[in-house]
Amino acid sequence: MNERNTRISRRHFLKGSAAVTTLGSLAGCALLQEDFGGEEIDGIPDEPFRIVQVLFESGPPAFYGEEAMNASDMLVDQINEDGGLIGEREIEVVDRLDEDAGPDSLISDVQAMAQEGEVDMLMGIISSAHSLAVAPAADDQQFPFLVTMPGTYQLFEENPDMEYVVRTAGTNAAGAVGAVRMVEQMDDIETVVTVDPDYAWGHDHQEMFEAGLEAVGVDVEIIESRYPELGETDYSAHVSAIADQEPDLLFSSLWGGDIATFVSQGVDGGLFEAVDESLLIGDTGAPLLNSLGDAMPENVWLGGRGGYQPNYRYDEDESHREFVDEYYERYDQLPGWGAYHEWMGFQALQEGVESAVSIIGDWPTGEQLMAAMNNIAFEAPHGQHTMYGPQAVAPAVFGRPTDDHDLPVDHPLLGEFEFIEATEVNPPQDVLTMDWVDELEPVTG
Amino acid sequence: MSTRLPTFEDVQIKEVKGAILDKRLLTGGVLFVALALYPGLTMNAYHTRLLAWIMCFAIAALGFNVVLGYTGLLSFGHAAFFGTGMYTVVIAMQSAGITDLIVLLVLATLMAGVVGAIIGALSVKTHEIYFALLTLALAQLLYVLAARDVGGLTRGTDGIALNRPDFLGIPIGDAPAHIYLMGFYYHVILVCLFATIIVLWIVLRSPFGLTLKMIRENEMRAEMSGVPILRYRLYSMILSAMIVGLGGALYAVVVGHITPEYLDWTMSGEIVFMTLLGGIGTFLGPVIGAGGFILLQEVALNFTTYWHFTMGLVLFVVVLTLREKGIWGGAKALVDRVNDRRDDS
Amino acid sequence: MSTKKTESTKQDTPTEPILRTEDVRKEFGNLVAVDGVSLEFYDDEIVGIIGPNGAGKTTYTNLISGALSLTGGRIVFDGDDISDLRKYKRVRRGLVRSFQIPQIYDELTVFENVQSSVISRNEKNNRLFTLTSRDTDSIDETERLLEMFNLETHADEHTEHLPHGVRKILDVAMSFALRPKLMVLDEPTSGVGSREKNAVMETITDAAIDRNIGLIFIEHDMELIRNYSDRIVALHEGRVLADDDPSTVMNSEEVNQFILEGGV
Amino acid sequence: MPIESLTVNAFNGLYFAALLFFASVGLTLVFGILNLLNMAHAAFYGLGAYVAVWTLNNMGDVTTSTVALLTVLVLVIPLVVFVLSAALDKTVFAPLYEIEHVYQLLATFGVILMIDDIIKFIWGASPITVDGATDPSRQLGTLDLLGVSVSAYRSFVIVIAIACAVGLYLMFVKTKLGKISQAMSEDYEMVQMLGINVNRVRVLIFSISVAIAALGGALFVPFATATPAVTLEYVLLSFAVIVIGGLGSLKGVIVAALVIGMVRSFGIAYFPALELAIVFGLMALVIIFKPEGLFGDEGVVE
Repeated sequence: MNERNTRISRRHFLKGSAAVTTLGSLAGCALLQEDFGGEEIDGIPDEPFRIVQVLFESGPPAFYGEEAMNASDMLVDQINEDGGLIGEREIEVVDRLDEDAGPDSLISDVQAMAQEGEVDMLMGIISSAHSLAVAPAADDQQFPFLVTMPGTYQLFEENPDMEYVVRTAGTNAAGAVGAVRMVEQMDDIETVVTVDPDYAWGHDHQEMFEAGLEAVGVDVEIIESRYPELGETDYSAHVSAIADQEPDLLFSSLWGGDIATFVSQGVDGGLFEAVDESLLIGDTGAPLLNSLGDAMPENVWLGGRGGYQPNYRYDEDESHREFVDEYYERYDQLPGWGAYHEWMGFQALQEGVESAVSIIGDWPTGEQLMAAMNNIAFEAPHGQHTMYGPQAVAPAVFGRPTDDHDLPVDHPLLGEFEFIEATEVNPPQDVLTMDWVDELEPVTG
Repeated sequence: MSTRLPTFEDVQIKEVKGAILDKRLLTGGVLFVALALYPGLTMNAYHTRLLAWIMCFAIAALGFNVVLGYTGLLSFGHAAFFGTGMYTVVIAMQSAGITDLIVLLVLATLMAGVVGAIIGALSVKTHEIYFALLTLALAQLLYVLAARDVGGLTRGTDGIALNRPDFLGIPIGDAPAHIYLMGFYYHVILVCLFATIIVLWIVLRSPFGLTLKMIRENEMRAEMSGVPILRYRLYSMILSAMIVGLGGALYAVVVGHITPEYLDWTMSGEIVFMTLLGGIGTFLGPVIGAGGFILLQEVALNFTTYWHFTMGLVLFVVVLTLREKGIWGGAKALVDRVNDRRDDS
Repeated sequence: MSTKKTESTKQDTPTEPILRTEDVRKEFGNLVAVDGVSLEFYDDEIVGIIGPNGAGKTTYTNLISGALSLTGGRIVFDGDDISDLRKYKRVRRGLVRSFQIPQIYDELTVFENVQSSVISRNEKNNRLFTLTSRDTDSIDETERLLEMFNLETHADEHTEHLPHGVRKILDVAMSFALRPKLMVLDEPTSGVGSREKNAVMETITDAAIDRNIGLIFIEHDMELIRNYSDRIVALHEGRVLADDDPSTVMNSEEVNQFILEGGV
Repeated sequence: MPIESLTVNAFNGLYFAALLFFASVGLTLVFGILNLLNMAHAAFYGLGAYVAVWTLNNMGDVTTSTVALLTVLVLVIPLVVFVLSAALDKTVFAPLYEIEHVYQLLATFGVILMIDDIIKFIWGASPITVDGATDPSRQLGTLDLLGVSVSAYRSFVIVIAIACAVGLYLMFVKTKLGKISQAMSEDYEMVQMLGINVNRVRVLIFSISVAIAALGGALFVPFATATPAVTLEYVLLSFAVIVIGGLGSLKGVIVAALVIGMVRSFGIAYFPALELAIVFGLMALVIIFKPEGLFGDEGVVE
């Protein structure tokens, strides 16, 4: 107990200069890097690298949590088969916290973990609102937190000084601005109806989409914006109202079970005959196509912040192919966005540990590890997944449903992929997202 | 805690009761000192935060029990007051630039009282399930306002982050989170809890408290004794709302980030759950209930993914076996029985 | 037995009546429950109301207490029109009723039950920061009332398990604690064993005379009515059938025809 | 406003009203006749949805005939739940009849939490949709209603709801069980004194009520998705329905379900911003201005 006290208070004392120290030590060590090259690394702790995950295990978004859990089980097994992180230290998921318990409980758990010192890292989280509450708390506790899923652009803009938090998911700007870029390329689009879930995710997307359209100066009018409740079970009233308007384009950031229900009831209500084109950007991919099957309309674009579609660059990218195959073999279904996000998280972790160890020649402290995950890049289905500081910048990828694919499932997947560079859909480092969107430049050429 | 009064016929009884009261005061004093010293002695930040969390909800549950236990009204809308307390603090800090903790707490308590007056005025005419559902519906409308960010103050479901308030002009808010909580804020909550307990203890034994019990026990009789019952039910709602609002305001700083979820009816359900678990028929039951609920949830969460089931089972069993006694009243009854047996032998 | 029985009938009393109902009516849909009842009551008399079931007795008392609103007519109490006054305000003016089934606070002690009435009468309900256990005024008065109604021995008991007769007395004591000018009692002895009935009535009437309180009581027991009333009002089908001293009413042919033979 | 969109919105409203009717009619009957406020009632709606989606997705190998699928939804699942709920009535719910409403609400809230986790334990937390092959809603396609094409399956659900309402009405008016039930709603003790086996009536009424909720859940799922959130959503909705309609009134449930269904359908179509507030606003208004609900002071079938 006493030892812990002194540690906590000393860490507090040092907190102000933490960033300087970390950078200093990293830089200093970098100079010495060659001295350590090829040598055995000392100081690798005997016990495994202990992760606690925070995911929805119950409540409406739990399906996302389930995908993430599946993927992480698989990835941890894979990593451990090769000996663990840098081939030396195995990973153990020691606990999973149910996000449904709410931020009170989560923050309290973070505190307990920080204090007991028996966990090396917190990983996951789905809800944007929860991330905004838990991430600063983890940072206060100087407890490493690898945020893998939520998209709110406010996370680092509101808490710019967090040193113990990185996020490997792209922000929702990528999806929304990606959609703007898609509209720029479309012909004959004059009227748009937006349908977004009635919470921050939905409102943020709608706002960025609308502001972006205005900024790039396309001649498109959003004639109506709808916000169905999260977890809505009956969209038919929305569907018939939209069908009535016959807009040229439908934009939606509905996700998970909501988008499946919406599209299915939309098909039933003739929605996709009434609109010419749809952009469904709420982290939608294989699970949606699986549940809709043949009923999936073809005049839609699916996608968003990242190329997380099983058959996107499946042949070209070996690691992606392995990930998809393994996942399919293990769970008899194709990975969805929750799974991909988790994959990105584990890649960042591996990469971070590797780079930290190679620089300091020793196993990194939590602080050093988090610092090492800043500004790295690693493989993703869409090519390089780059971190600007602690925040990943993802490109936008969209595709159209098609039955023409080689994967062993009998439902449609996407084809005709459109790839939009990360720099086209994310603000430059240190520019606030909404400021950037308001001044968005049209794509040249 | 006996609700009996000293009687006229036997002066000795008064003295005995006085002794009991002294004993209680002593116990309370010792408990207060022990709790006040806890963070400093153990330096355990996790426990400190857990205690702070429990105490905030203990205040809320005490306040809620004014309506349920003493006035006999089941409100399912108390999240409205808890959330109002929280949002008042954060909005006053962000929009009005008020950073003094005392001012913020007073402001939040008053605002919760205002919301309590509005919801109360609309609902006190109704009874039982209608009262429960009307308070639920009205509170839910408040939730919609916050979730849809009507008025642009709440930032919707993302919620708002909150800075640490200062105290009497001392910029203590700049202190690191640990030090702020363990060295200062925890004690503010502790003082507020004990102040709430003392004030409520007096108020519920005052003519006003007796009037609430009259309404609970027999509304018709109370009215036929010349009590304007609707007005007193409203007073009860306002008093209750203010205390719950204070709990919320205090909690806002502990959690540091406020979302509309604190206004949702499931939040009301948690407050009801806590109060009932502890025992609505006892004065201190709600405090025990808040502690029991939060600890149970923490344990169940760590122990099993099926923590909903565990909580549901506990609620079911407690309601069926202990009813208004709750775990606190049940424990007291058990102690009494053991003592009786000892006296017999 | 009342000692003032012969002194006061309305003909030879020069004082104002404490309560006057003028042509009061109550209709429930098509049913006329009270059909133009005009009566006067004085604060120094005990009036018994009789009538068969459905005669409108209870409806009439509910109109007086304000539990029901008038369809027509008006009610004057102590010189003021109280027709539209809320229930609790009538009580505060001194118009008090007790109930057929005792209405008491089950989870409070007998002492608290009575004290609550004393506090309400003093309109001290809004005192937040004084303890009732320190409120010597109300404690003293409560003690006196308990003594008066022979309830001292029960003072500290919770009322749930009290015998019915005691509950009845407690109910009345609580009404007396309100210092009414006029009390309306709905079957004060219903449910009380026949031997205790007289004792209950005795306690009530003694207290009323002692405190100079007018009494109106509904009763089915003709024996009690005859023994304790200064005057009897007979209701039938919502109208006043007779209103006179007990012997006159009891001997009236109509009353005999509609009420006394009606199987009461 | 074109006539077609009027028709479509009215149809949507009617369909939603049908679901609300299934979810809440049992709640009001159990309250009106047995004096039990069962917050967990809607959990059986959720349970019905899960049982249905699981059954449909597992019967593809046996048969995909529409008639078989519909039979499973309309008859088999309610029957299974009927038996289950009879067992539950004897065990879990039996002690609840003796306690005050407030405690009934809280104890049954505990039951919701338990049922929710049982569902999660069996079927997981992810939303489940009905496979295309065994989805009667896709098989049936559309039909023409006043010049508008509407889902044939949803029309079928509306018809079943109407049949169910008529059946309940006839049960109360024509059968002995119904008459005893009505008498019980007015004077429980009197019926008990007549020497009628009240417990048997109780089990029957409870199980019928719960089975109807499960029927609703089963019919709901082909057109929607089974998610763990369904239960809580319908807890609130069904309480809104029975309070607006008046506790214990069959007619009240029907009218309130129609009112909420229509207001919601047209409200969402023309005032989408109000969606979240519609049901609660309506509920608050009704309780404030007509606390006993639209038909609260009447008996079960008046």
